[in-house]
Amino acid sequence: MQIQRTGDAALVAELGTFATQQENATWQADDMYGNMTYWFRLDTPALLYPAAVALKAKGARLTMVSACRRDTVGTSGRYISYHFALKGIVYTLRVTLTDTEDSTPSITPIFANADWHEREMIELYGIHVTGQPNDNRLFLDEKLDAGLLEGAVPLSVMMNGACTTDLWERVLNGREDGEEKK
Amino acid sequence: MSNLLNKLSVRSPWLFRINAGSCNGCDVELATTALIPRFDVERFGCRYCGSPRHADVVLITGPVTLKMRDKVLKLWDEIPNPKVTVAVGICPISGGVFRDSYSLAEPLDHLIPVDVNVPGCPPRPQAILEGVVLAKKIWMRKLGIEEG
Amino acid sequence: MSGTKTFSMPLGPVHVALEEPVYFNLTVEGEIVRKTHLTSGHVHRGMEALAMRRNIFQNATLVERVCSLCSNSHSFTYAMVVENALCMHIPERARYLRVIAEETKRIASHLFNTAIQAHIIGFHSLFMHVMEVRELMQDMKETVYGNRMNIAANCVGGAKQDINLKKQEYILKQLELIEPQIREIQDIYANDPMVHTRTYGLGLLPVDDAIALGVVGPVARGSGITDDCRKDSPYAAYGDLDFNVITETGCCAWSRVQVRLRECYESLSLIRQCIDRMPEGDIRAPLGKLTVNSAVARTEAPRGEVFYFIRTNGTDVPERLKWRVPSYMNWEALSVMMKDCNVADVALITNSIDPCVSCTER
Amino acid sequence: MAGFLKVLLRNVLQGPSTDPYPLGPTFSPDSIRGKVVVDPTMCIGCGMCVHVCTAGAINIQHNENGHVITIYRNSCCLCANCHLYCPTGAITLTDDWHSAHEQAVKYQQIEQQHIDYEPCLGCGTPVRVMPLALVSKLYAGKPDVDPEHVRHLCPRCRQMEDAVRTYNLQHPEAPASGNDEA
Repeated sequence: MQIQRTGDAALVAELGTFATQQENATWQADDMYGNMTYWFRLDTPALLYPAAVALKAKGARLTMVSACRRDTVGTSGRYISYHFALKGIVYTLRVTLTDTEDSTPSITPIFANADWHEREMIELYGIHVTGQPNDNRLFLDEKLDAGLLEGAVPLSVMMNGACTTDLWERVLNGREDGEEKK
Repeated sequence: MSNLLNKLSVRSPWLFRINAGSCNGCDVELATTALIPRFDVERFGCRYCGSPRHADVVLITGPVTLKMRDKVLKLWDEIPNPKVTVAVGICPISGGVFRDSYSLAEPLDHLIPVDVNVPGCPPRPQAILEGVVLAKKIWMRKLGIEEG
Repeated sequence: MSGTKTFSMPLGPVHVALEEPVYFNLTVEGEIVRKTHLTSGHVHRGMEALAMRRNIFQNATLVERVCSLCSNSHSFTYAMVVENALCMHIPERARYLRVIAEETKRIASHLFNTAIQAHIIGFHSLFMHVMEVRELMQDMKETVYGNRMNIAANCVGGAKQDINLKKQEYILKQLELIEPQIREIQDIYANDPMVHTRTYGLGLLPVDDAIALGVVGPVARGSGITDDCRKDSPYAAYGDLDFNVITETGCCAWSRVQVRLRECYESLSLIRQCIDRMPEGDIRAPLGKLTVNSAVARTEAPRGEVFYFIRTNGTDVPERLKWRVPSYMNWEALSVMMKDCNVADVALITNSIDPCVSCTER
Repeated sequence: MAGFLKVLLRNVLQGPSTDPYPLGPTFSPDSIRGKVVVDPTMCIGCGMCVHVCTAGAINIQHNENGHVITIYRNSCCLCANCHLYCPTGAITLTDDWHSAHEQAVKYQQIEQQHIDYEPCLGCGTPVRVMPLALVSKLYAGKPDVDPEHVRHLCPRCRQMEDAVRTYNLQHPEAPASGNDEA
């Protein structure tokens, strides 16, 4: 019953030309329903732009961009995954940022819906996106610092523990403190 | 004179709701309770109003995000006294599943005095109705009138 | 009014016509909207950061609280992405159970959006009627799953609870009750002069713009784009079930509501097929091996495609969990739809994309 | 307009659809997830529920004489994860959905069970008496085992007895004082 659904061979080959330098730079995996996903580790962030142009030419749609926190990925470097969908198949381009190449090109000119994703990346992760003109905050309150999830601040400090600090103490003592505030 | 007004107004507390960053669950259930004939909160003389200045009972949903905090306080401040505050859902009561997030302010009762809690995720409309009935009782107590 | 002077008009964040806190800054010229600027973030709860501090079992519940209207789609896609990362195969019966939960939520969600449209138009009796019909679905969720909104149907590896024969009969009975009512509602929304005049041709999103902006779900299908994850990359039991992808070509608010209501018929049929064909057996598979892996998963939620990305590092706390909700893609389309519309139509157009602020802001 | 007039007319004929609650009975299915309760005869204090609870609503405190499990209803999001993953089936959800309460009793909305330990029949160390149902299941195929006796043993004494029984060994002297692992 199960049918294997694979991607566009020409497109996979073309995207493969942008991912050649690292070991295991391209790989593929399917889920239990036979839907294939393709992954490409791009050689340099700058290659994102031509790769996006190739995907656009085939009629792909940008579905999501996910950035990673520097503190959790360790030595492998910080990467950003750009997920595209074409005819039900997901292609993921992975851009690795290094100390010398710490910015990624904006692909908003190619995919209009990249705008929000890129702004979110700037806001929550403090990633430089060259050519992204819109610097309005998307989600974060002005009281919070940009690049919040980047993890420069230790998590325990960043997360305000307002709710938990004394919750269990109160619960276990059955404390009634509703009245005193009125 | 004011006593007479108080006595007359007991039959019709006006409700106002504030979404302080809720996931919609409690909000939708509030809308269901308020607006559809099945649960019909108007049976108790309660009615939803669009302006905080008319309100007597305020229902607050959501875990109070930093961005909503000042807005919630401002709206709450505009409601004339005596008012009754109802926290709907576990989020405003204790932070619920979102507690410890960087983007939340404090639980509601650290910010303003809360009178009634209706826990649940979300509470079913019947439970919200119980909360509203309880809130009405407290409101009458605050006005110095016993339920007759 | 002179009509030449523009001024800016704030709308929200707490506004009667808007269900959720969102803040519009409209540049208007007389009654006509020239530019829309949107400020969001009131519902930003920092959920992705939370998800990276909780384990994979806790996250199934956490993501369900992204939004209560499409709650099931989140736990569904989340469970799928974890299963992909752990290379798990879920039992056959669980695949059908998942579809039943998803389609039940879809009908309730579509009816809610449709009802709110009547509310904004000011057709209150229709609003109340649709909401009362939706109550049948709510009762069904409460009876089968135990909660009216967050039904907690999915867990990593399968379904949380089974649907026994008695519950199956109950579901079929409820569907029997609701189907004629939905047909009636669809007819009213299609032909009632009040609804038609107010919504037909309103909030136009031409096909080219829809493609450029990458809109998903009923917004895309209302503009004639045949795009549905359930067909493109079948998951759960969708590959074995018969259903049609509904499209309309009007590109307007009316078309989008028609897509939603007609989709309800497909959902009804899907639930019936599931109950009919569901095999006996386990409903949960044991957990796979936690390794270092990346995976993606996507499903078709009531509002469109939900996309999840996970990266695991061998522990039961994900290194990265990221999701993108359908409304995230559809918000920007509002600036196209609202171009030169009347101020009075802003709420109606906003509602036509079935916006979900809490989804978008997480 | 005719379409809706038909609906209106029918609704008028049907009469009010209002649920009489709270002045009368209401629709309330058995399967409703209302309140979490703990069965003290089954809870072994393993902490699985704490591990899977998203809202952090469960607290287990161990002391030398037993453990206390507390569930704070004002944090509980009723997801039933604890029920699903509880290895002994000690946690269930009732259909009691009446939850509204005044602020004064906010911290008293708890489910709390004290589970007392009893001395091990072998060595005397305080030990959690195993739930009878669990023991019966574990020793289902062994009619020579007395479940009532086995459930009052500490894990080490139980292992010892199992070994003695399995290999028909001479029963060694039970350790005089407690064991280190327990």
